[in-house]
Amino acid sequence: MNDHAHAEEAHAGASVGTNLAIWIGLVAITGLEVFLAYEELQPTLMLTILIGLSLVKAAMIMSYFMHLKFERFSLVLWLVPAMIFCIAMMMIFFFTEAYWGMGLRPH
Amino acid sequence: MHDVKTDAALDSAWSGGASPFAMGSKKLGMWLFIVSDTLTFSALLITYTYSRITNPDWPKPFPMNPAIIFSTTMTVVLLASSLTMVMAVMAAQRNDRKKTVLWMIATMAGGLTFMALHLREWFHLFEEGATITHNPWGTPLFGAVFFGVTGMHMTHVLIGVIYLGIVATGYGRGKFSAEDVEVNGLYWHFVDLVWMFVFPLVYLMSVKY
Amino acid sequence: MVTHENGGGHGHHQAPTGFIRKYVFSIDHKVIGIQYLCLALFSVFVGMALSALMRLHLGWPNAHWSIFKGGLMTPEQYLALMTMHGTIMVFMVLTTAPQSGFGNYFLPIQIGAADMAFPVLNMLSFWTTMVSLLVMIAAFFVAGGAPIGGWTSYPPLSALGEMAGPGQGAGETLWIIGLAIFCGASLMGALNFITTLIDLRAKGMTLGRLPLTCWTWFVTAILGLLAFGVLLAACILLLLDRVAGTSFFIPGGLVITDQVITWHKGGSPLLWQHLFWFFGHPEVYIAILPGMGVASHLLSTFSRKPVFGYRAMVGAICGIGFLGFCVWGHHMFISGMSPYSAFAFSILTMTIGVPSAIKTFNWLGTLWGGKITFNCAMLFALGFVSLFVSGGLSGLFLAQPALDLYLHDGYFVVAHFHLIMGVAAIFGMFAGLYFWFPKMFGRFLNEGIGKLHFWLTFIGVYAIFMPMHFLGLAGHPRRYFDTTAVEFLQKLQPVHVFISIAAFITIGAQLIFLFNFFYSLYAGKECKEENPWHATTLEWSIPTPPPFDNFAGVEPVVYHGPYEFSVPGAADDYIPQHLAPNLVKKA
Amino acid sequence: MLRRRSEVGSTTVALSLAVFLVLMTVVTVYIFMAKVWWFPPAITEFGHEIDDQFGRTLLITGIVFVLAQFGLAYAVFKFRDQGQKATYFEGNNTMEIVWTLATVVLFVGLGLYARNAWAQVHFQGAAEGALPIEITAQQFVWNFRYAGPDGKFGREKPELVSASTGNPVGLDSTDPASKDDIVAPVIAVPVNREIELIIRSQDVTHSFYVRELRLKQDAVPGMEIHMHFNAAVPGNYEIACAELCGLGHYRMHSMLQVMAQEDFDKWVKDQEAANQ
Repeated sequence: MNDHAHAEEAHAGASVGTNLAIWIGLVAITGLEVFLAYEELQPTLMLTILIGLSLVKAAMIMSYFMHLKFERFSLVLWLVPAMIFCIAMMMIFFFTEAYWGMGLRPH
Repeated sequence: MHDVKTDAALDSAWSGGASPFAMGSKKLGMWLFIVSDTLTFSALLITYTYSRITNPDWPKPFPMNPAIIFSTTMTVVLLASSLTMVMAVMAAQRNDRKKTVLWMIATMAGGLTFMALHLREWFHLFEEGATITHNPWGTPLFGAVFFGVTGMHMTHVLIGVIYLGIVATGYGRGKFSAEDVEVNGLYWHFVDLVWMFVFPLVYLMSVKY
Repeated sequence: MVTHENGGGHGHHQAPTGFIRKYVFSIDHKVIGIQYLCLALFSVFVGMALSALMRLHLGWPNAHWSIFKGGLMTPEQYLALMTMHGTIMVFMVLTTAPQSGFGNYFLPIQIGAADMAFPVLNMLSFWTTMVSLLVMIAAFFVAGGAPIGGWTSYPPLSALGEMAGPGQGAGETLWIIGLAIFCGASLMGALNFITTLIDLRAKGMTLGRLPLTCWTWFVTAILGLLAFGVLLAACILLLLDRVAGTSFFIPGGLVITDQVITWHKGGSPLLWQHLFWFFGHPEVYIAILPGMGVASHLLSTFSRKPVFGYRAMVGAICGIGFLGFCVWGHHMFISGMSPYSAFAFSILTMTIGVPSAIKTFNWLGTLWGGKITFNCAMLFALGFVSLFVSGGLSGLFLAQPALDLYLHDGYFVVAHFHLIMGVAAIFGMFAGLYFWFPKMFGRFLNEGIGKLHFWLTFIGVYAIFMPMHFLGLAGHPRRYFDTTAVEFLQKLQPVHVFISIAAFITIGAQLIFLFNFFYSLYAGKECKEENPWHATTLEWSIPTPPPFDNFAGVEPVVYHGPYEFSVPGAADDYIPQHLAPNLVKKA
Repeated sequence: MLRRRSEVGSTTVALSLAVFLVLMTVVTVYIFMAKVWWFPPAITEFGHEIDDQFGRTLLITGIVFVLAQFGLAYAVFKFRDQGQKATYFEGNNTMEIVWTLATVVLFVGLGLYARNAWAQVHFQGAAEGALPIEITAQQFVWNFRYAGPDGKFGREKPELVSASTGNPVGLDSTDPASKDDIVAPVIAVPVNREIELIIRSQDVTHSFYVRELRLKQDAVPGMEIHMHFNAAVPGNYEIACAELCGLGHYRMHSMLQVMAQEDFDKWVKDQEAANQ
């Protein structure tokens, strides 16, 4: 009975065409990633580019496929930062620690 | 908190008696699950990166053929299954039960193809002598990370396929609502999204030139 | 109006009739809350029995007991008791009772909902917790006994299996599996709590009108959602190290009793510590935040005054939650981590003292100018404040890495965390229990026995844990089976004797409580009123005990803030949240 | 209220609670001041600095402790239910800001102030010409290795480790640099000489802890962690293990012997003789 209430409000999503375009974009970025992998870039640079592209892909999936673009904006404001903050804290300190630990390896 | 503020406050989405994100509880719950599962996967991928930084002899065993061709195909298949899932959700919103079920079956097929390809890839690695504890190329942690992370992801795919099967059956029989299909879709896209990080980190960063 | 087909809506589900659906596999949040409380009550007595054995041994390590041949216990048995005491208390008591127990029972009622958002998930989460408890307790009965690695289970000790010591075989594996299951259960609970609070608040229940208890349950659930996911990953990795032979946490070249371990290499023991404490520090706040909520709630109710600085309190709760994710490194100052990270963690940790201080000042501000009644619930809430101050201040020593060099892994730390996250959190639970017991069971806990319980416990815990600070200052390391091998420890033995005696008295007081609990359940003074304490929040607007669907299908409307006590111009000294403004009696 | 509490009952409880809080505070403060159980005297300059910082922290926390507990005691007694009406106020923003800022300054300031001591042990390495000593922890013993006259630590191999035949750290006798290495179960150091410790572990995590040095450092397998100190007072000091390492954790004990240079030289000679 409440399907309708939700359906009216929340389902002004993207059209089939837009979704298809997003999909083609995702495949294209994947292709770009594979291409880059064979460019023998310096590892850190390559990691940065790959992660950057993956984040773009993730944003595309979340916004269109997972509909986040069409939900109330406050959801994005509320959920995503908490998660990203935690991941960022882990990355900052874990990677610092990994490099620090390298310096303490037995000779 | 006095009554002066009451009326203005009651108009806001957060004043109670409404769901402030204008989505059903199931959908919100699935989003929350996704947040927490993201952290689980992040911890695994950060462990991978940590291990890789601390082990300079990390192997790069994936040649273009078959590993990268395989895994790129897997990626495209998984992405395609996401697209069919979007179609299923859209069909469900039009209340087109038959089409919804068909699109969901297509999604399941995508998931199963992904798993089949992935297992083929695993067995290929087993043949080359790589297991969770050993591999012929370098630090044994490579196998642990590779099979650990992809195994965890594959478990999610498997659960997703089962989940799709249950919802498709239930929705076809009129037991589940369009919202259930949409929530199922969120989970499926999340599995896809995780792979968008696993693929470059695990495969593309270990390409054999 | 949004309705919710999946449970939390009003008047949707029928009360079950069969015994099993009503009391065992119930989806009623109130029954599940009580189930959680029972699980915690059982666990707390198990944990306390373990600590009694440890104290008996530590007080008189060389005594020969005629009933125990060859001494009371062996070192490995001592460490097993210690490990299981910590694990059971932290996970099965401090995480379940305040949050899943009281939160389950009262969060939906306090926000005006008929149930949690996902009743079935709620049931599942309880039974998963139950399975996890059983798996952990099973560790006592396998070959080698319970694990001896401490509740932090640092690898390689925890990752190497039997060769690292008795209990590190099957016992440790069960421990990790139990913990992983617990992660799953807590995640289910957390997402249920968050969804419930966001979606199911009654009309007018704005965020600014949420009782502080609900705020703390909410923030705790967010902490759980973010932290347990990481612990789950860590548990999976440790389990792989143990059963699949991987080496995430085990470096190469280890030698144990002259045997070279060739099958592990490349891992880092510190990685586990980071992952564990990334969860472990938020866990500390998961244990204490609900207690803070209950204390704020009761201090306001029983001093008949609004909470001093409601907004600052909410800000402090959120601030503690946020900072809780930035400070895990302070558990690792001496672990070999980067000293620069350590310094950053140190400053962040000092910062977390600020919201804690805000809360303390605001509690005093709430009492100031009030009209305080001293029933047992209020006494425990006041005890909470005192213990929170005493336990919190020693954190300022431990947060400084330079001082931590001396104090780390010693009895000073034991004193610190027992006072703040052990005893203070338990005082929060007792306060909540004395307060809500009549609503839950329709009878009052006996006040006379309750006062005896309070005084013995309050004096007892100070007598146990204050002296531990001095053991720590004298340099006593923790997790020591006995003090015979280290000379400077031997002259500290009288302190151990004192602590043990105090511990036995305090444990005795808990038996008094247990008696009171069951006595009052069946023969306590009956409570027929809806609102015996003249409190304001919604749980006091419904019959005692609450009916199956809480509000009998009528969605309540909220008109007032949660702590409208002694409002000038009103006839009564309290205005319930649901009372329409035109019904408030004028003086 | 449910039961109209008599004024007397309320007063008794309020008074008891207030008295207990005051007594508990006074006794606690007294024991801290009387130093009945306290640190042993420090034997390094760093140790004295730690003691000073401890004193500063104790002063600040002590004041907050006394004020908070006395405040609580005063409030419960003064505002007990005597039939009065509670005063209605919801808070005071000025006060909130004042005590927030005050605690920020106090707590963060204290943390920053402690930086100096931390920097001494961890940001700065050992001074030039420090005597290196390698510590290898194993379940449940400490081994201390000196490089010997050549100043070089010889090679070690895990497969050579054999505690029973007297090679607890696995010295490789084929390496000439390891010939003159001394391995001892206790650590002797000359007084007033900078010592550099290289802390390692063979099996699980242990922790090297000497009270008088005010130092504690985990020995983590797979890592070599450096520490340094300069002891100024000769004497024998106990070493205890501070990180749970298994069932023998409590008896993992050794001694730090700080001695005059000539005694140290003699000690080294004796050890060399014993090693032959």
